[in-house]
This record gives sequence, structure tokens and C-alpha cells, in this order.
Amino acid sequence: MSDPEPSRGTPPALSILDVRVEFGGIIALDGATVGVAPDQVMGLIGPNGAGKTTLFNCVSRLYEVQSGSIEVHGTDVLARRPDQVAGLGVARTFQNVGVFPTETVLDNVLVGAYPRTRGGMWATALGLPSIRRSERTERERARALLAELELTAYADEVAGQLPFGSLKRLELARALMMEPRLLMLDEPANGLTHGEVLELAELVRGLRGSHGFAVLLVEHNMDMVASLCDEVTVLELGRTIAVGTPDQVRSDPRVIEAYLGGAE
Amino acid sequence: GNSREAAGGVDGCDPGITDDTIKLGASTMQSGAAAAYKAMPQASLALFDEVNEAGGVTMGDGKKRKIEFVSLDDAYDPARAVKNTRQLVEKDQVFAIFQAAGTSPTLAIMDYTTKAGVPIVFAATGSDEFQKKRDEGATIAAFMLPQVGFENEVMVRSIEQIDPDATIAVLYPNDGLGKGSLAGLKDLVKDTGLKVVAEESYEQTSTSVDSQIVNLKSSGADVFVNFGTGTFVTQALKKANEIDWDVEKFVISASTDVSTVLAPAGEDAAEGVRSVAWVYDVSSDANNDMPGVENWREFAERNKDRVDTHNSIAALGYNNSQMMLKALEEFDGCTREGLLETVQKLRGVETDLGLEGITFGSGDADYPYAITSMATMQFLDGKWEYADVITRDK
Amino acid sequence: MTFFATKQLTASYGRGTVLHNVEVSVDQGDIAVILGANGAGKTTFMRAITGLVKTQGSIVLDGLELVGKRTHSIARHGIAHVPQGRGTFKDLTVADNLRVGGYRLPERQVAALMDRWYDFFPKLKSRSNQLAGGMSGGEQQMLAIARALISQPRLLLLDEPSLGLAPKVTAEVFSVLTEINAETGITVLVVEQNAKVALAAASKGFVMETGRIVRSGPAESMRNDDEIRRAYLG
Amino acid sequence: MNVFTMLREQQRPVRAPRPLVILGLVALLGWLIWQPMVSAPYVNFDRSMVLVFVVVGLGLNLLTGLTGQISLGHGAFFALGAYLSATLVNEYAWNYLAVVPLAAVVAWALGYLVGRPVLRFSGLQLALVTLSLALITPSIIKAFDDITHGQEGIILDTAEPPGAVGLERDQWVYYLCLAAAIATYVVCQRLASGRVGRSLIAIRDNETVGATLGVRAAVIKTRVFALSTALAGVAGVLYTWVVQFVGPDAFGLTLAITFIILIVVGGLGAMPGVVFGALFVVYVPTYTASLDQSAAGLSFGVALLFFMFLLPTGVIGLVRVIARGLTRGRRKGAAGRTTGDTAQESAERADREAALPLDA
Amino acid sequence: MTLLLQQLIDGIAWGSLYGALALTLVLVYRASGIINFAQAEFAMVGAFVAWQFTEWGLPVVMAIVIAMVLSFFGGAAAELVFVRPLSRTASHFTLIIITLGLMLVFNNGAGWVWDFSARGFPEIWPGPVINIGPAVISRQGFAIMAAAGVIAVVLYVLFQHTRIGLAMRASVGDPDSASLSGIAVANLTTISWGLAAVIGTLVASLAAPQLFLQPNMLATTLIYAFAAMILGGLNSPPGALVAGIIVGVVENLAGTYLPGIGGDFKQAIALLIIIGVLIVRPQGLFGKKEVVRV
Ligand SMILES: Nc1ncnc2c1ncn2[C@@H]1O[C@H](COP(=O)(O)OP(=O)(O)OP(=O)(O)O)[C@@H](O)[C@H]1O
Ligand SMILES: Nc1ncnc2c1ncn2[C@@H]1O[C@H](COP(=O)(O)OP(=O)(O)OP(=O)(O)O)[C@@H](O)[C@H]1O
Ligand SMILES: CC(C)C[C@H](N)C(=O)O
Ligand SMILES: [Mg+2]
Ligand SMILES: [Mg+2]
Repeated sequence: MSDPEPSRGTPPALSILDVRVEFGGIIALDGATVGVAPDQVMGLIGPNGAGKTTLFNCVSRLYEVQSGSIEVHGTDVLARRPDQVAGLGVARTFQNVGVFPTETVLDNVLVGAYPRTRGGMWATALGLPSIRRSERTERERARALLAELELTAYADEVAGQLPFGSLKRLELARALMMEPRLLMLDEPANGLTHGEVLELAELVRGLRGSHGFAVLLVEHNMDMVASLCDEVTVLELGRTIAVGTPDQVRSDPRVIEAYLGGAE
Repeated sequence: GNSREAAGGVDGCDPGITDDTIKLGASTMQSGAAAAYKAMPQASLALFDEVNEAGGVTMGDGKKRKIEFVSLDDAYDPARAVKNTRQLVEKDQVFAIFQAAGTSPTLAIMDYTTKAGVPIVFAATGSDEFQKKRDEGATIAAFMLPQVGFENEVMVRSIEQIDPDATIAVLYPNDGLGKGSLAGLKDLVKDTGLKVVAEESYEQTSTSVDSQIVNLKSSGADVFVNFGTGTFVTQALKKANEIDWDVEKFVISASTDVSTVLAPAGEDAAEGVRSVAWVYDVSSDANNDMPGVENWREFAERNKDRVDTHNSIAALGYNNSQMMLKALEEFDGCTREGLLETVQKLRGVETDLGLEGITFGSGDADYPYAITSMATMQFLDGKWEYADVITRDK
Repeated sequence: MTFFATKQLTASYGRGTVLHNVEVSVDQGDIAVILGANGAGKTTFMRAITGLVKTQGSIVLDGLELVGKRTHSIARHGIAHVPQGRGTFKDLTVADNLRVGGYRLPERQVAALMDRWYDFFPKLKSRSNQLAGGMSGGEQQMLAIARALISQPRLLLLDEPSLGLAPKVTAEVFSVLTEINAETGITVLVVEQNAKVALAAASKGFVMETGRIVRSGPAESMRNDDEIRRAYLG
Repeated sequence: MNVFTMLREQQRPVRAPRPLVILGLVALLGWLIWQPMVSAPYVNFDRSMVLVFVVVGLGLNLLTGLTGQISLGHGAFFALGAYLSATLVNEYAWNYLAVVPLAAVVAWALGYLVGRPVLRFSGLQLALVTLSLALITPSIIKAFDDITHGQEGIILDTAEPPGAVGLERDQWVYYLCLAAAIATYVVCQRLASGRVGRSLIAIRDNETVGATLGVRAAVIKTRVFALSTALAGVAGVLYTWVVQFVGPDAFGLTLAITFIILIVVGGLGAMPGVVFGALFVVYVPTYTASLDQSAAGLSFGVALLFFMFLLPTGVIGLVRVIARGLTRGRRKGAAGRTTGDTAQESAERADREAALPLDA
Repeated sequence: MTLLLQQLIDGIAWGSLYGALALTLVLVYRASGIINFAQAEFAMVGAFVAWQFTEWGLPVVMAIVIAMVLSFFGGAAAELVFVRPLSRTASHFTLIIITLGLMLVFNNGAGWVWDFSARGFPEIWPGPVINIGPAVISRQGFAIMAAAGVIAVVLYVLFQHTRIGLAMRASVGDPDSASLSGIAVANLTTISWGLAAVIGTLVASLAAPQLFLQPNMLATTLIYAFAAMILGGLNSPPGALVAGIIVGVVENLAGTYLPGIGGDFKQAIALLIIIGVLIVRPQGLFGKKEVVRV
């Protein structure tokens, strides 16, 4: 059951099989398995320390994987360098925000265009017209995204000064700027009020509709999970302990025991 | 200066000289590692000021001229020396470069000044390189440090007197002067009984030369020739004393300052050290009764604020300046060419601080060093004892 | 009696004022929750209390004026502050992090307190010698809370404690807060987005918008307020 | 908000109407080209030195200012270029112009080789290593004294103007340096802005995050380092044209400090700032020297402290703040936050306007 | 044989000096997370102050003690004025530049006041050299060794076995959280800068009779101190001292027995050590690895 739907012809957006990660004796992932179908929103929940962020970091190739396989749209990620993963259309946000504090909000978003656009040092040094052109179009795109995420007011601020919640949204904007085929969000609702959470969920759903990408969502906010996810994978102690619709999972005794507790 | 071309002087004269002034200039090290040399131009300025107050120097053409001396700092950086010298010639329009200092900077400016026809006179450096330069026609004359080759010659002769077949251990700084000296020394001992058996070098930026001294001692040489300068000499003497390596020790004339070089090593550490000299050591009060030294002391006293009476470098500046004054008294033209010739002709000039029996000036246009005779000396109970004068024979 | 109160409190970063005349007062033994949209100034308010931002106005703790005091001396007057988004010492071990919390207490007492929190957060115990930097987001949040409580504060400031915590843990944290509060009468001021849980535990509530307190009152009255429901509870 | 806080904050370039910019550029260029005709040789040589430092400074600013990689050791590469020029021209009778590309390539290659391992170090380590390199550069030079002639250094007679152009040597050298400086400026300016520039800042701010956005820090850092060393090498060659002498003592700690001052005084990460830095390092010592034997060094030290405290954004920061003040009336919100202007508005504004000449 | 032994002993003696200077660097690094490039210059100025007192007729030991006391305030003041205002916000780069600036100011400042010519410095413990078999060591050199040893141990205990050590590590890691825990971060830093200056003054005053007092006296030892610090692992006092001695010995033996090196090229060894260690074992001999977590 933990296999990514085999029925589809197209390869899954993300398939993580039996991945194992250790940190000097600490087993962070112990055969975790997660599959995300193209344009599916898959939730990833589990107790603190279950290995969710580690899983993200494995896909981003920031952590070394002891064993197991990770494929994005059918390509083996483990054979790539971290910077090549972005090229596969994988965008992510960070749990404790990873923005560039000294760049302006606008530039932060523009960095998101990096993997899509061309123009290395030579081309730039020569000032090829193609570069000027793409720069202009990307700027417009970025400003549009900022508007969509209600960050326009901050556009020319230095990112370091934003409140936590805005930082999370900024990260999201940057991720969307990558025009990803797989979007991995690590607790995007942090620092948002209930109302804002629902807006955010709404927004992601909308964008997915228009751009069409798969989402892997780590979130402790069950409202967000419930309102956004088609399916949810539950992780505990680095193992996949359940997969199912939000409702199935919510009522799964093991999940309640390990994760939700009485509070639902 | 915004006028493109350096304005030529009036009626056939070169720039920098008028009926009542003559303008001299020099770029010297006055900051950074070699900052101590600032004392030299300071002394010159003091002396020239006194002369100017007295109405100026009466030159060969009978005219009294005031001396303007422009002194710039190059921090011993040849690049800045070049820059400064250009400025002196083009902006300040000096008549001649007086008392440039240091081998590298002086070498660096030489081509430019020669092209511009500006003479460099009484520079405080003695590298053998300048002989070559002169042979190539550089406009230089009467440098006021002994030619390194000549000093070595003197040193070798006195070593021979002590022990005709001595083995020699050498410490030298890893720079032009040091290596030149070593090469020169080896050359000189070739056809004598002497033999260089050990050589150690050090970097101006080294912490200490202890290790080198230990190595030199282990060579078992009879004589220690120390081409080092400044604190490295003091360190060497101190260390040699600690590991009691008591052999005949020679230091170069530039390292004979009692108060800053020898005394700090500790009284017995410097005992018996030998060297050569052409001016009295002013850093100790040993020679105060000499009339010339008295003059110096009074001069320094009058200019306390600028001149330290016990500073040997200042004394050199004083000595060089007296040479410059002498040259101006002889000089009766108004062209740079003319000044150069005058200086080249100088011979047998006596100065306040010159050791008795020693005069300055080669009188030989082809030999651009003004020091042609030196006295050997030995450091005995706290003061230099001067021995026989050796004169360059050619 | 009011144990802690701010009057005419304004705070600003290099440019632009962020807080305008904020007036908050809580009694000894209160658990007060501050709700507010993202960017409202909640974190700034917390930072103002512990002297981490430039502030004017007055902050009084148990009759003692805090404005103008340096952060460490404010802390020494019995205020513990769990900053938003961790604030653990990444290159210290978990145990050392807790020891720093007990920096000003006698060794033996610290040891006892550490055991107590190890029991409450077993995860921390099993990792006591791991560098905190290696812990997961939630684990670090637990560590930060434990460290704050070990210092035995009279006033505890929590900036979104539920941040990154699993629902179960969040619930546990709030219940233990009420426990301790009942036990020791510690006063708690908590900024929280998980209003449901927070208001449940709280006795008093404030709502902050764009740097101003726009509503305040007993917690239950807030729980039943439609406007607040829509924005914060749902 | 008060001026001091403005001076502490990174200031974005001030933008002005394009016609004004073009006008300014033309005027500036005219002045630069006309001046040497009416200036004394030594003045032109001083200005040439300024341009030489501009070339080094631009590269360093790209490396340190934008990419956040401190190097105090570029003097070594500067020296490399200088000695290449000296030996090839003197001993092997190379054409002095031909040395430029060679120096660029050699310094680039060496920078690449050195950079690869060294750039893995943290900021402090890197500073420490490169400072140490600066400390021993002179002894390295002396160690190869059969080529470098050790302490004596090498006097070289070079960069004679071709008879056809009918210029004096000082003018000719000045124009060559000017050309080099302008070319370098254009290149570095382009690299500092847009896609590449943003990736550099990304590396400075957070490599890990950068990686997840496709920024390959290891390689880019090394390339920038190599570029900056190449520029240092080229500058070294130009230096020999101006000074006509190379000796080891010119390439020690003092030069390292001089290079740092270049970017600190000008303004970290702001390409135009380098010009101010270069003016500072060329002209200030000549004035201080007359005060005291320590004044020159002291002035550098004080400058570093002063700028880090009162003007961390450098002279350029000051210029921008002032320019803001002037333009504020014309366009509210130009100063600092452009709150409230919508996407299109500012996008259009960007089209209407280009950057000020000295302030791209 | 005598040669080897003598070179070894000299190496250890000079190595202790490098180590002692590295100790001051380590102390500051532990307390404020930055490397103070001006540290050696602080020490040099301290020695000058001591010398000034001897000139005014004080016995050398008393002169040194007074100078040490003064340098505590000097060092502390330097931190208060130049480092603290920026330490929270500023980047590594800023702080590096600031200490470089201080280095220039102190060096040239000393030149301004006392000029650049070298001076003798009285020995605290005059007398004949100490014989060790066929080799010898100067009393001064011995004094430096002893002092360095004691200081290393004291600092080790301070860091490892007192709360102050814990507080320091916390403050460097996260100043805000540290002060939120009631740690007077700033004072801690200031005091450490003061202490480092005190130690520096002592060491410099002990070394001055050998090195001869002048503004550039310690500038040349700086690179060796760096090497010692890196090799020792940045924040371990015993590590710094041991590493310093290793550097000193390697330097001397290489200078003596390696043909390529020779007396003039020794400094290169320091750089090679620095780079080598950073590449092969970045945490040094005694340091411990850090985790990186994203
Ligand atoms: N770099 C590291 N060094 C040591 N241990 C690590 C490291 N990274 C993760 N771990 C451990 O691996 C486990 C999983 O961490 P991870 O961050 O993936 O948890 P998580 O599911 O994201 O938890 P949370 O919901 O709190 O964010 C944790 O126990 C953590 O301590
Ligand atoms: N370091 C800073 N410099 C300048 N302005 C800042 C800084 N930090 C925060 N601000 C501004 O202060 C305002 C309030 O920020 P604050 O972090 O207090 O909001 P918050 O209520 O905590 O938001 P969140 O719920 O997302 O944490 C925001 O407009 C933000 O831009
Ligand atoms: C600083 C960034 C790299 C984010 C960090 N990995 C986190 O998730 O907390
Ligand atoms: Mg996580
Ligand atoms: Mg907040």
C-alpha cells in the first residue's frame, strides 16, 4: 500500500523507497517510503523527530542516504548534486525559514528563477541581450507573485526584517517562482492565524490548479492538512506507519496514539 | 602642477635654481619598518635651516643662495620612491636629488632621473649595483656609504691580520645587500688562506636568528662575519654569548651603533666585536672631546626638537649635508650637469664627524662612492677603539 | 493585583515604529494569551519586554520598572522568554542547553529540575549528549521551553510555543503549563496562533493588530466571540 | 528615520531619468579623456595608479562584497602579474601588451587551483589563511630570486607609446589603464546585478538554501575567486607600466590592507564605490606622510574603524543617501521603502529610468 | 647531536611564545567568536608600557605587573568601544576589518609615541643561561615556557570546569538567548578581552629581552600564533600551547635540516601548517567537529 500508485502510466512526481539515514547512531529514517503522484497533494505528518524534515533534506541531497532510492518524475535523485535537484523541478521551503536576509524581498523571489533561466558568468559579462530580456520578464513575474502573496508592500525591504509569517510566505513565493513540478513545503502554516492558514491553503490549491504541480506538505496544523491534502502519509521513528485520506488517517488509532493525542 | 611640460629654468639654467635659492629633494623611508631613517632628512633640514638663517650658502659663483630641501616619504617602497621622485622633478622642480636612501628605492628611481638629467648626489647607500649603473652612464655621484665591495675588502684584510687561514661563518640578510656582501666576501677570500665554511640567511620578517647562530657555531668556524642589521645583530650577539661561542666577530659598519645595537645585547656580549667606520660613533659619549664631535653635539643641542644627539643615523644626515654644502660652495654653474661634475670632482673633503685621517670624495667620475678610506675598529669595554685607516687602492 | 503591566509602550526597529502605546496587564498567576495576525507585532512586544528592541513607555514587573534595563538583568528579575522559532544553543549539547537555563541556580537544584523535564520530554533525555543543533525543529522547541522553565521564572514569555510541535505535544505542553501554574502560581504570557488550545488554557486574552491592542478580556468571552472565532479559531 | 540608520543600511542604487544618465556618462568620459592632455606626467601616473587599483578593487568587491569570501591575499596575485610583466618584457623581450592576457590566464588558473580547496573554509579561516599568505608573499618572491632578483627587484622600461599616436608615455599608460578599468567595470557591474549577482549574494547569505535553488556554490565561488585573482594579475601588469619597477617589499601586508581599504572605503558590494576607495589609497598617504612617520599607517587603520562604524556602506552609501535626499521631493518613497507602489508602477519606473553613471 | 638538542630546545622556547600568543587569541575567540588580529599588537603595546615604567625607575617586575593591570582596562576598553557596539549585528567580515584596523592603529600608534627603533628590555630574572646537557636555554626563554604552561592550565580549568566556560560557549553561539538566560554576555566578552590583553602583556614583556622592543616586535610572530591556534583547534588552550611548541620545533628543525627552507623561508612553514590542518583536520588536534543541520 505504501507504493506510489502503480496504476498511472506517467512516473510518480516523487517516490521515496525504503530510505535509511543515520547520524552517528541516531536513526533518523528507517526505511521510510513515500509516494506522490503527479499533481497530487500528499500530506506528511508524524511526531516531532519522526524524520519529515530529514526526508526533505534527503530529496534536496543535503543529507546522505545510507540506503533506499529516491526518484523524482522517474529520475534518480541520489545520482544528482544538491544544485541539480532544483533542475528537476523540485522546490522546497524550510521549516525554520531559509531566506537570504540581506537581499531584498524581490531579489529573494527572483533567485527562484535561477534554475529555470540561462546566463552564466560569461554570457552575463558579455551582456547578451537575451539576458536583459529574460531579466525583465522575470521581474514582472516576481512582482506578480509578490502581489499574489500580499508581499508587495515589502518588495524592496531587506528580507531579514520580515515577521515570521511573512518569511514563510516569501519562501513560498520563491518556491513558486521556480515553477516547480514538485513543491515540498515544511510547515508553511507556522506563524499564521487560523484565518491566514485557510487563505494559504486556498492559494496553494488555486496555484496547483493553474500551474499543475505535485505537493508534499509537512504540517502539524491539521486544519491545513485536512483542507489541502488528497492523501496523507504518516511517519513515526523514521518509518511509514500509515497512508490514506486525511479522514482515514485522523481516525487511525496508531496515528492518534503517536501523533494527534486526545486533542482533536 | 597643471601646466603640461615642466617649465624650463631661466636663461640656460636648469629648473630649481634661481639667484637666491636652490631646490633639493629626496624621497626616503620615513615610515614603516625602516622608519628610523627619518632622522637623516631631519638632520639635513635642521642644518640647512641654520645655513639659511645665516643668509644661505655662498656658492662658487659668489651668489648667496638659500637651500630648499623637499623631503618625501616612501616607506622604503620603491614604487612610492619612483612616484615621489617624479613629483619632486615635475611638480616641485628640484635641481637635484640629495641623499636618496636605501638600495632598492635608489635603484628604482635611477633610470628616471638619468633620463630627466637630474643628478642623484650623496645618496645613503653603497650597493655594488651603482658601479654598474654608473658605468651605464647614470647621473649619480659621491654616495655616502662605502661600496660594499670595498668594506668587505677592508674586513677581509683585518681578518687576515688576525689569522691568515681562518675559517669563516657568515650570517646575512636575504636581500640584495646581504647576498651581495656574501658573494663579494667569497670572491675576496678565493686567493687567500681564508675560507667560508658556513652561511645562514634570515628574512627581515623573521622572529629571531637564534637557530641560525646555533647552526653557525656548530660549524666550528674561527671567525663570525655578521652582515646583519639592527636587532638581528643584537640578537645574534646575545645568542652567541648565551651558547658561549667566543670567536672573532665582525659586524658591518651599518650595525655599529652602540646605544641601539651593541649595548642592548648585554655588556659582555658585544665585547671584542670588530667593524669598520668612517665617522665617529655619536651614540656613545666616548669621542665627545673631538672638536668635530663637539660641533655636532652643539648643533644637535640647538635643534633638540628635531635631532637626537646620540642617533647615528641623524649624524649621517649631518655628515651628508656638510658634503652637500661643500659641493655647493664649489659649484659655480647653474646646470644639473655642472653640479654633477662638481660633486664628482670632490676629493679630500673633511667633515665634523669624519674620523681623523679620513676624508671624503673619490675625485673620480667613474667611482660613484665618496668613501675611499675607512678605519678598522674594535668594541672594547663599552666603546669603539679605532685602529689603522685602510685606504682603497686602485 | 496586577503583577505585570505595560503602559504607553512603543517599540521601534531602526526605522518605523512597530508598537503603539500597547497596554497589557496581567495578574499574578494569570495565563494570558496574545492573538494577532502575522506581522501584528506580537514578537516585537515580547522582545520589548526583555529589552531586545528599542522601547519607550513603561513595563512594570511586580512594582519594578524594566524599561531601560539590560536583557540579562531583566532575566535575572525572574522573566524567562522562549523566542519565536527555537533559540536553542545549536553547538551545545542538550544537557548543556538545560544547564544554561539553570545558570543562576545551585548545581544540585539544576540536576533535579533537569530530571523532571527529561521525564516530561523523554526525547530530550535520550539525546542529552547530542548537540542541540542536530535536533528536529519540534525537539528544539521542546528544549527551548524546558530550558526556560528550568530557570524557575516568575513570569514566562512564550512566543508561539506550538510552533513546530506535534498536536499531541502542543496539548501536553499547555496542560503542563496549567499544572505548573496551579502548583507555583507562575504567571504566563503566551503568543499563540493555535488559539483553540491556548484560549482553553488561558484565563485572559488580548488581540493585537498592527501594533495595537484592539481587544482584551477574559479568555472564555473571547472563545465565544464570533469575530475571533472566524479569524483565530474556526 | 534618521540619517545614521540610513547610512548603516544597504542603500539601493539611486535611479535617475535615462537622458540624465547618458549625459552624465558622456560628460564623465569626456573629462577622463581630456584631462591627461593638460596634466603633468606625475599627475597622470597617480591617476593611472588609481585606475590600477580600481581594476583590483572591482574584482575583490565581487568576491568579498557580494560573495562574502574574504581575501587578504590578493597581493600575491597582483605580484604574480607584476613579475610576469617584468621578467617577460625584460628578459624575454615580450610585447608588454601581450603580457596582459597571459597574466590574466595564469592568475586565473592559479586562483582556480588555490580557490578550490581554500574556499571551503569559513570566513574567519579564510581571512586567517589569506592574511598569512600576504605576510609571506615577499619571502616567497625572494625565494625565487633567480627569476625575481630578490630584494633588488627589477627595473623595467616599458609601455612606450607607439610613435603613431603621438602621446607621451604617461598619457599612453593612463589611457591603457583607463580602458582596462572601464572594461573591468562594465563586466563586474553586470556580474554584480541580475541572475549571477543574486546567486552570489545567495551564496554569501546561505549556501545550503542556495543549493536547493540550483546555485552551485563550490563552483561559482571558485570562479569568482579566479576572476578576482585574474583581475589582480592584470592590475599587477598595469602597475609595472606605471611604476616601471617591481620589488618584493611592495607586496606585503601593507598592500593587503590597501586592497581591503579599497572596498571598505568605497562600500562593500557596491561597484562604483571602488573608485572612491582607489582615490583614497593613492592620495591619502601622500598627505599623511608629512605629519609623522606613523601617520600613513595610522590613517589606514583609522579609516577602517571609521568606515566600519559610521559608514559601513562606504562613501557610496553616503552618496546614495544624499542623492535620495535630493530626489525625495521629486518622488516620494524613493527613500528606503517603496511601500504602496504596485508591481506595475515600479516595473514601469524601472523601464523609464536607468542608474546614475557612478551609481549603477 | 648537540646541534639537534639545542635546536629542539630553542624550538620549544620559541614555540612556547607562539603558543602563549595563541592562548590569548583562543581566549578572545572562545568569548566572542572572533579572531582578534590586533592581539599581538595589544601585547606589544603592553610591553612598551611596562618598559616606560622601568624607564621611570620602577623595578622591572613591578613595572610589568602595573602594565598588566593597565592592559586589562586597555583590552576591555577596546572591546567596549570598538567591538561591542557592532558585535550583535555585524558580520564576521566587519569584525575582522575592525581588528585589522586596531592592529594598524596600535602598531603605528606605538611608533608615533615610542618611534620605531629597537630598545633593550630588562630581564625579570637575570643571570647565566641554564644548561641542559650540552645545550642551553636562557632564563628568559624558560620563564616564557613556565608562564605559558600555567596560563594554559588555568584557562583550561576556566573553560572546562566552571560555569563561566559554559556561559562563554552559550554567548558565542547565540548572544540573545544567552542574555535571556541571565548571562551578562557583554561583560563576559569584555572581561575576556581584558584578560587576553593582560596575558599578552606578560608574554610580550617576557619575550621583549630576546626580541627587543619595537612596534613590529610581535608582528612577525603573529603568523606562527595563527598556525598554533588552528593546529590546536581554535578553542582549546592546551591545544594552542602544544601546537605552538610543535610549530616552533618544526620551524627550527626544518630551517636547520631541510635544504629548501633555510633560515629565510621558515614563515612559509607556518602557512603550510595552517592550510594543511584546515584541509586535513579542520577541527585541529584538540577541537571537536560541529554538526551542520539545515
Ligand atoms: N544533522 C543531524 N544530526 C543529528 N541528528 C539529526 C540531524 N538531523 C536530524 N537528526 C535527527 O533525526 C531525527 C529526525 O529529525 P527531523 O528534523 O527529520 O524530524 P521532523 O520529523 O522534521 O520533526 P519536526 O516535526 O519536529 O520537525 C530527529 O531525532 C533528529 O534529532
Ligand atoms: N529586525 C527588524 N527590523 C525592522 N523591522 C522589523 C524587524 N523585525 C520585525 N519588524 C517589523 O515589525 C513588524 C511586526 O513584526 P513581528 O515579528 O513583531 O510580528 P508578529 O506579530 O510576531 O508576526 P508573526 O506572527 O508572523 O510572528 C513587522 O511589520 C516587521 O516588518
Ligand atoms: C536556515 C535554513 C537552512 C533552514 C533550516 N534548514 C531549517 O529548516 O531550520
Ligand atoms: Mg521538521
Ligand atoms: Mg512573531
